[in-house]
Amino acid sequence: MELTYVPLYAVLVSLVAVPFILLSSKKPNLREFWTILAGVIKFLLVLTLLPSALQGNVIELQLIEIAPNLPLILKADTFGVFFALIASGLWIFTSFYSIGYMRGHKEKKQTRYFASFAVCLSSTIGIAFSGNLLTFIIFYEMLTLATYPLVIHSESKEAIAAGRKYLSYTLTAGLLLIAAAGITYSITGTLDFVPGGIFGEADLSKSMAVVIFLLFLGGVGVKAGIMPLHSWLPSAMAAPTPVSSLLHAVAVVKSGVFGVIRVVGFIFGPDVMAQFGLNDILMILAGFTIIVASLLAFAQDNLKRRLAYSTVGHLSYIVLGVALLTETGLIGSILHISFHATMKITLFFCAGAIMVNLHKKNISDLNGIAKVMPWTMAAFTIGSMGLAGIPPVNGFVSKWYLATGALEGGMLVPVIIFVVSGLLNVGYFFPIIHRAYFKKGGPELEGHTEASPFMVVPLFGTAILSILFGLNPDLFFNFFDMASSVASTIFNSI
Amino acid sequence: MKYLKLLLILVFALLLLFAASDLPFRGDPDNRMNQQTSMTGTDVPGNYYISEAYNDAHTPNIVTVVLGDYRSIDTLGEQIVIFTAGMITFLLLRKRRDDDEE
Amino acid sequence: MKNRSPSPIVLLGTRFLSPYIMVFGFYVIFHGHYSPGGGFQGGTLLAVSLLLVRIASGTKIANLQFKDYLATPYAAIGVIIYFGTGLVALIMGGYFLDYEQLPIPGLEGADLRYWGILIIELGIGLTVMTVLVLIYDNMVKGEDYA
Amino acid sequence: MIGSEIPALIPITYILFAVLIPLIGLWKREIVWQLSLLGSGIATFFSAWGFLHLIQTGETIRYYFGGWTPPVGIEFVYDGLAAFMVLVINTIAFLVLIHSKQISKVEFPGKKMPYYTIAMLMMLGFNGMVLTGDLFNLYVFLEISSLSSYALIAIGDKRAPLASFRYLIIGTVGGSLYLLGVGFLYTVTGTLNIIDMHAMLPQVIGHSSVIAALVLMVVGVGVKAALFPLHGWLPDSYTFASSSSSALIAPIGTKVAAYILFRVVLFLFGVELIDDQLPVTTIIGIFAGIGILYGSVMAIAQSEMKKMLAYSSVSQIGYIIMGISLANPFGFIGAVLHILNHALMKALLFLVSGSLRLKEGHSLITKFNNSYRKKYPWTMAAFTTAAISMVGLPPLAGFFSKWYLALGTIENSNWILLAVILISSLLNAVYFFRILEKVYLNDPDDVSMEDTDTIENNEVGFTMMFPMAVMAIGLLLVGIFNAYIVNVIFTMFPAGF
Amino acid sequence: MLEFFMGHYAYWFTMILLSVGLYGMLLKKNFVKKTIGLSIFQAGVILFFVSVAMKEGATVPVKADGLPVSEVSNYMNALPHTLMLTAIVVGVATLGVAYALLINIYNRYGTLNEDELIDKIQ
Repeated sequence: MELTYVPLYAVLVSLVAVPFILLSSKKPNLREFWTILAGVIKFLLVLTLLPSALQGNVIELQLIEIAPNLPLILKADTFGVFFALIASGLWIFTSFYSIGYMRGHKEKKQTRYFASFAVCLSSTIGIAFSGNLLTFIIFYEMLTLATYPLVIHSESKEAIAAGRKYLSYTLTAGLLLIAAAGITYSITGTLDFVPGGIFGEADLSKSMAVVIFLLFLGGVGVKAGIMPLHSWLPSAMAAPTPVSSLLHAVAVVKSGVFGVIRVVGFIFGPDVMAQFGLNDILMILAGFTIIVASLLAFAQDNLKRRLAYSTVGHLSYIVLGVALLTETGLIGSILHISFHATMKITLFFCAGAIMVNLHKKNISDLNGIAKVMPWTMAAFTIGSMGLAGIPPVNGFVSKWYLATGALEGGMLVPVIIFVVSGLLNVGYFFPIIHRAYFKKGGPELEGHTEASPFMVVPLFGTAILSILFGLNPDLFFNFFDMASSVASTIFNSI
Repeated sequence: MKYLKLLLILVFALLLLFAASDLPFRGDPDNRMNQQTSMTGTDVPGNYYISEAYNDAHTPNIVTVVLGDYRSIDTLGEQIVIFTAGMITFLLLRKRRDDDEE
Repeated sequence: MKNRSPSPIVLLGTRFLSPYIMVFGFYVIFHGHYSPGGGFQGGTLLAVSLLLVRIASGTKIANLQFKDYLATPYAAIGVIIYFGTGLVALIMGGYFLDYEQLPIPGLEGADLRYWGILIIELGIGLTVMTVLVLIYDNMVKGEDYA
Repeated sequence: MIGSEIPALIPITYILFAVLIPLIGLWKREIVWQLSLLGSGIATFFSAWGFLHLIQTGETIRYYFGGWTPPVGIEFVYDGLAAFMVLVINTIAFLVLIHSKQISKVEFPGKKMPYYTIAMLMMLGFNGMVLTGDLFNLYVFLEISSLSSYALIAIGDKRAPLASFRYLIIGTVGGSLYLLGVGFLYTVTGTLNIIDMHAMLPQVIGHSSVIAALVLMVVGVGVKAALFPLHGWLPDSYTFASSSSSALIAPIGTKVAAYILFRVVLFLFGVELIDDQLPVTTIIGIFAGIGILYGSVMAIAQSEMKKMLAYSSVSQIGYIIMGISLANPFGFIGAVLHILNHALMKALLFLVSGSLRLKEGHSLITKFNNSYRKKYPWTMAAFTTAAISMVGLPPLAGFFSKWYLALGTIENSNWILLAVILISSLLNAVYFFRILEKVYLNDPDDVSMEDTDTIENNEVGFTMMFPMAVMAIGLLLVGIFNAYIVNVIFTMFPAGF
Repeated sequence: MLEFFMGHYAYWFTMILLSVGLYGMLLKKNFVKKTIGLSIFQAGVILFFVSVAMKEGATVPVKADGLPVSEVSNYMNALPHTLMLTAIVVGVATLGVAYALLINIYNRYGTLNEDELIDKIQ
């Protein structure tokens, strides 16, 4: 089949679903059917791109020229397909899960929820397939706007406050990104994503380079949750759990780190980064973030907030891996994008299931729930093991590559950071498991059983996936091959 | 505030006096606007009017010719300004008749 | 005001003066080609001759001389006279307001312009006169509008 | 060949209908709206035709009135920029006039005939200002448009005549200053034709009177354009005027004045000529920057929607004038593009506020609530589109003008103005999302608004919905296809770019 | 020096007239007086143009016998006079609009004094 237009279709399919979702707002089953259908189609479309992506060839589709010599380009290179695959794949799980969650929670305005959900996915896929910075910005802003209704979904005071915070952070980020893009354009005359960077021959003063890089970092770093730009993420936990799980484990934050890798690898390129010592800035920030976030996670009693802080920490793993500027490190961080997604989404699902089923938000009253919800807690255990980097769960693989990458680069500090933060992960996850399994549950647990299959099946499925990927990273989707090919294109392009 | 305004007026006056002191001498017959051809060789309107008006319209009053013919669109605009003023007083001051339709 | 009884001298004097001023106004319009003058000045004089009566003897009597509701259409007609002249020239294939294209039989270039100027001066005069009267009438109305 | 007559036909149309409306309106008062619609429709048609004709042939039309070649006679210069401008203002006026049908019944009953006559006359003045190639003729049309806009503003709330009178005083001073500047230039060069004078100015640029003339003209036109320190008349006028008047004047009037600034600074004098005498562009840029921030901050402080829009106009005008002050191709593109975008956005926003005033009787932001979402879904959708475009999020139109302006500032490496653009975008976001939150979200404080299912749809009528829909869609289309527009703008550059 | 003065004093007087008009508009509290200042201002501009048009040893621009038009120094420059005819008319129209507005304001507030108006509005 002709692949040229597949990226476009992949972007549009969930947008097309939106009017159907809106029209069938009175009939929930039909509405959810549209959602699932769009998700499956989108996933299959992305899947068709996989073989060509594995051979490393790039499908480029130039839409209208939106500004002179700044066309709107959709480019499905290996990295983009990789990201799109994760996002669309996990969307299916999330859709099933959110059906269970929303109905179990009797949320209002579910139509708006599902509609903006679909728009979010479209813009995420658009981010994945965007071929130049302008297209990236456009979808980035679309994502911001489409996420806002989800964050403020409950329309409680704190939700609206969180929404304001979210908007103020992300809109500022978008403006910084636009400014950075403008300066880059006026220096290089192009905004395309080229492996190895576009600043190659442009003469660039150190100060200017630092300024541009900081602007870019402000732009993508907010969504990537790099400290000190992270504080919207925990407060955005006011959103419904599926939102937190998909958006804050997959779509939004991963778009942020995706952007970081795009900027580092495809705009600046490793040489320019090293030449001006920009990676040091990145490394310091990331390392700081990892440690501080892990420590802050201890302080949280609300389960979702603890997960949020752990997300912040793990995102910085990825950023740190990029900042190493070694091929293995990059492989590690790209792998971590996908693996962290599976693990963290599992954990969020579990948190949501617990909340819907037992109406418990805080860790302190999770005593003995493992007896009530064994499957959930099993999945939770798997996920937290993975995040702590314990084999055979996939978290181990990515961390291994990150550490070896650091050693390749002859840097010890990152290794130490990885190890320490791994211990901290163990530190803040195992108390939960301990409470769940070994503490005596209170009387209120009587009469409760496992959560609805709509929720349990997805969360257990993701848990299984995490283990399978841990055993064989190349399973199904050849994540490992893709990651390594991306890394090699970036590093061997010059 | 009052003194600020007075200062503003003073600055305005001084600026204009300074600017005016650089204007060509008043009544000097060979000002640029009275020369035969301009710096770029095009006609100078003032002179063209004086020398050609009678041949063009057989009208001794040069001002009338300039008003009515050479710069007739100006005069049309002028008439429309007057017309506008009339309609404006109509709009602002007519006692409002509420015999509007439907 | 109290004591609205008008003085006959003012009434008769204004009614006596008004036609002469009007004649002078027409003279100024028509003689504008040969001496300072033209539509604006003449129109103002015509308006003066009307306003004199209006001020002296009130709107009721003045309406016998010039109906106030005629002011607006006359003003519009004055504009139409001017720019209709230009439009005719445009339709006859020249530029807008190019009097040499006017379809007046028996006249050549310069004379056509002579007559064209006269026509538009008349239009101007009509507009200026009626608009000044219109402004006066409306202001009088506006006074007792509150 | 009618294509070459277009520059004359557009003003002629407006004059014709400006005299037809009073004549017919006296005995058939109910069709004046249709007549004015017909007039501006024909003018829009002509301007669109002329624009296409100009794009195809590509040569500037110079129309000599009375057949006298300049500098003896007066000419209309119909180049790319003028054609673009005329098309924009006539289209906007046409749409706004459609919208004004409902409002005219409520806000000025029994005054339709003079109102629409004066609207025609104002459009005549604006078109003449854009088209004319003669400095004094420009003054005449300036006065026509100014007088008409004073009158249109005076129709409205109780305080409208007062605001209008203030505007009249300052506006007439501005006009007279412009005329004085023209006088200086005339004494020094002996001509009034813009093209002619542009050729002569290099030889006389040394005179202090020429520089004074430039200052006087910039100040005089700046009053009309509400350039920052001279903006005092604008907020009150736009706030207290009738909704249709402000919707008619706000998008068009200030834009045309800004366009005159283009003509004076970039076309008549030319940047390379004046900047070694007096850093005019730098000064304008500083004032524009201050104005942008000032307008945005004041807009946040307002609780009345129309006043907020008025202050945001002050800041948006700052963008256009900033584009002039940058004086490089990117800035020029950004400014011209922003004239189009802001005309669309601001017209749309004022129409929305007018519709709300008509339906709700007020446009107080503090009284907005989430019942509007159910009552006026489409109006609110249009408002959202305009708001997002004002904030400057892609792919809506507002983003691209800011994008080019930003490129312009970067090209001059003028980081302060770049920062100003970014900050003001944020401020726009603040004052627009404030309204959007009120409209789309339940207010957590009062539960009375909790369930909006009982409120039935109370959408505005077709004559009001149609223009708003057209403008909202236009914003999207301009954003997506703006490359074509920019390619057209490339042909409008003044000499020296 | 004297020649310079003779060549420029007319301009200076018009400039002073402009300043007087500006003074009236800025500092007078009564709107009618502001309007008077406005017309003084416009009169200044008009006088400037007319004084520019003056030419030594020339007569008014109406063709007279014995003064050939081919010799342009015989006649004054006609253009400024024409322009000022327009400017005068514009001034008249502006005055008309201004007084119409003033009548409106007076009908609504009963005063034309700026301070009193501000009091009435608050």
